[in-house]
Amino acid sequence: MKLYDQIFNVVKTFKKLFSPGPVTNADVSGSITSEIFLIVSLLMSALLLRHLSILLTGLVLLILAVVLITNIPLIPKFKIEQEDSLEKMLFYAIVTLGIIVAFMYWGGNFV
Amino acid sequence: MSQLAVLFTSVALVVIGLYAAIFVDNIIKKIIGISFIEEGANLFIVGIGYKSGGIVPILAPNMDVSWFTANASYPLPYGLVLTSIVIGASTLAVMLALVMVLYRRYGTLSTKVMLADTSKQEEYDE
Amino acid sequence: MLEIILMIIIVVSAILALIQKDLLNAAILTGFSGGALAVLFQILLAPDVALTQAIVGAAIVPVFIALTVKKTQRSDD
Amino acid sequence: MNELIPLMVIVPMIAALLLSAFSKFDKVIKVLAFVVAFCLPIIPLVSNYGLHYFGGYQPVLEPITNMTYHPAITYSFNFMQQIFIAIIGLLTFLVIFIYLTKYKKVSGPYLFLVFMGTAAVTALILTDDIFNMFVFFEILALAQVGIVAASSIDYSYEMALKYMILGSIGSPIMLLGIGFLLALTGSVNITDIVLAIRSGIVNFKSPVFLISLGLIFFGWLYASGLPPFHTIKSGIYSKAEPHGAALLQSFTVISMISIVLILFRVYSVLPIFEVLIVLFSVLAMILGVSLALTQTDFRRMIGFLAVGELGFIGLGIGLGTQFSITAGLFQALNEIVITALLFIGFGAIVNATNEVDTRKLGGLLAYHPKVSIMLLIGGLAMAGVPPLSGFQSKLMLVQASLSCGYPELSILAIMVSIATFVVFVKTFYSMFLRPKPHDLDVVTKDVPRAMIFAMAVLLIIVIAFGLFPDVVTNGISQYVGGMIH
Repeated sequence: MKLYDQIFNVVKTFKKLFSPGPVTNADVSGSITSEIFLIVSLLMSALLLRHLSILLTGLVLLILAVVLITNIPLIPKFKIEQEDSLEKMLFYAIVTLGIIVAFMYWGGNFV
Repeated sequence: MSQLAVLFTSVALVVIGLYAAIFVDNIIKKIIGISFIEEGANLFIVGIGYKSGGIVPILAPNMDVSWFTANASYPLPYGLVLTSIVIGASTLAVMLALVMVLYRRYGTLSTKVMLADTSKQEEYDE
Repeated sequence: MLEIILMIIIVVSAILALIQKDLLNAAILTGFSGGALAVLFQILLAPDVALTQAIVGAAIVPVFIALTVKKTQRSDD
Repeated sequence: MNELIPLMVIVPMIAALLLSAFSKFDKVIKVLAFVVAFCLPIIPLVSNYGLHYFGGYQPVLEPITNMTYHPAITYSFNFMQQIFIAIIGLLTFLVIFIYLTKYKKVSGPYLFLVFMGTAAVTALILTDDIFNMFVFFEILALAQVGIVAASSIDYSYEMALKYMILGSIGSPIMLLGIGFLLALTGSVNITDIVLAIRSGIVNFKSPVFLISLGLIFFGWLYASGLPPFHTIKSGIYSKAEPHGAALLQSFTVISMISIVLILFRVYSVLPIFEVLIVLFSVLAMILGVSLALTQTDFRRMIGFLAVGELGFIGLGIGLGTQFSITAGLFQALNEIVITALLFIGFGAIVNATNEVDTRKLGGLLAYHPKVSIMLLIGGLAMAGVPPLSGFQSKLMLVQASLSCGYPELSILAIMVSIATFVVFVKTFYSMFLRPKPHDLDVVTKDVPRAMIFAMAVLLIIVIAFGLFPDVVTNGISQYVGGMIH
């Protein structure tokens, strides 16, 4: 029962952020799906690390699982970072450019 | 030596442009900064074709062809840069035109106001 | 030696253009940077590129920016 | 008839210029646009496969190194190019048809942008020259910005300016990457570059080569709208007119696959290349679908779904085997058709209700049964339900990732398909099935005939590809086999 309450609270905070009004069935199922989908798919893609080292994969998976599950209303936090303002978009674009170039220069030959 | 200096200048222009893209708030200055990225890329490509102590790659009628090919700089990058300069200018013009239209609506040049988040989902009650 | 001076002019006027308070000055400094770049292209054995850059970088782009500044506002705040 | 190859680019371009020149004469441009748009899908179908050297400069054999060089800009036309150009031509025809029937007074500049975009993507997929690719990539970006800015939706100018600013960071970076590649190989012809790398003239372990990959890859991320550009890409879809959005997403898909195939040919010697592509594709799949789940504006929702689907294409190409690349290209073909169908269908709903918020809609099944059934089939095809075309390509992708030894990727792909299904069913329920809210007034006028016609044509393609995938996959597979070896 405790987990259900927690998920229900998640939905309530979620609703508060985007649209006030009563919680309906479609909303609950939609937000539960998105939370679970996000957690499971991130964990699943972390599994890809096993081709590098199995020990690292276990460690990353454990840490990622703990971090994701303790922060459970993930989508609202996620969405704030993915909004439409030019500043955020430019920031992420240039950070990605920096990461790609630095990674290619120093680590491109080790994969 | 000279080629290395060209490389440094173009990297400096690109870095200045990227800095302006993140940290400068005024939209016109941001566009000016972005045009520096384009200039840096152009300068770099011209620097590739440059041959130290070479000649301009135009074959005059009284030149020996083998001497010409040994001494002329590489002309292919120059052709590319010509196109790229014109593309950069037209992009800049379109951006400035959009800025003029948007200024009439917002009355400011600040990026934080003009290009803020527009995806806010409106309030809805049943 | 000349090319080193030109490179310094390009980079310094680019930086100065971004810290001006008056946007018209920024437009003029952009023209400086573009014009110096055109001369540098000539030194780098690319006369055709230099011609195009002299027209576009030293004349057209600053005029566009100045026109935009005239249609909007001059000070940066 | 090899002479038809350049015409595929030249005809829409000349049409674009004529249309903007004669934009005063309404009748003339209507007829001209219709005729040219009708010709676009036919030209690639009657043309022969082969190469075209612009200016007639044949490849020369260098006597010292005994290698062939291509001095001319080369266009290569093969089965893969044929099918994609035919599909994009068909889509352009449908979009122009919808546009011409929707408005009494047509605008020449808008038609100019549409034809220019079509010409640019056609050239992108035909070209074998990396700088030619860059030029058309820029023209495409300008055409896309124009199509977005020409729509009368709120905040379309803002979105267009944002797209343009991000683009003017992405494309010079790509130009720098091309510059690095040029410095290393001295050529812009891709066949020559590949030859130089394969024959060991260029050291592919050198940091310059790696950096050029990083820079061109960043430009590719911008062109294809993978993260970090997924928000802007879905944004411009939602700010364009529905038929414009249908065309914009096809431009995105084609520029994505044409650039990534070039990258694959040049950089597949580096193991890190495939890692990069798979990484960003997985990110796009997760982010696209999980953000689509939270949207209430259905145009934005399809935009995010389209970005998520792009991840499948990248996944297929990132796995790097003949089967997986075939699957990725087939998925690209299906995505163009299906997403266009969805955009046009939901555009019909916007037309009828002037409302884009799914929470305020409902009960539309009774008003527009044809549109809703066709939309349902399109959504099921996107989610991968047999026997529709999305099922075939996704099945191929899952098989490919299993046979490459990455079962986690196939599980992820299946999960993303399921989540896509959830998104679609949720939206479909709230728009069509649940009782109509009281304050919603549905305009009783019919959906335009042209939209129904366009949806029906696209639906026939979806079902045909689903039932007979071999027609396409055999030819693509042969092309990919020739490209890999």
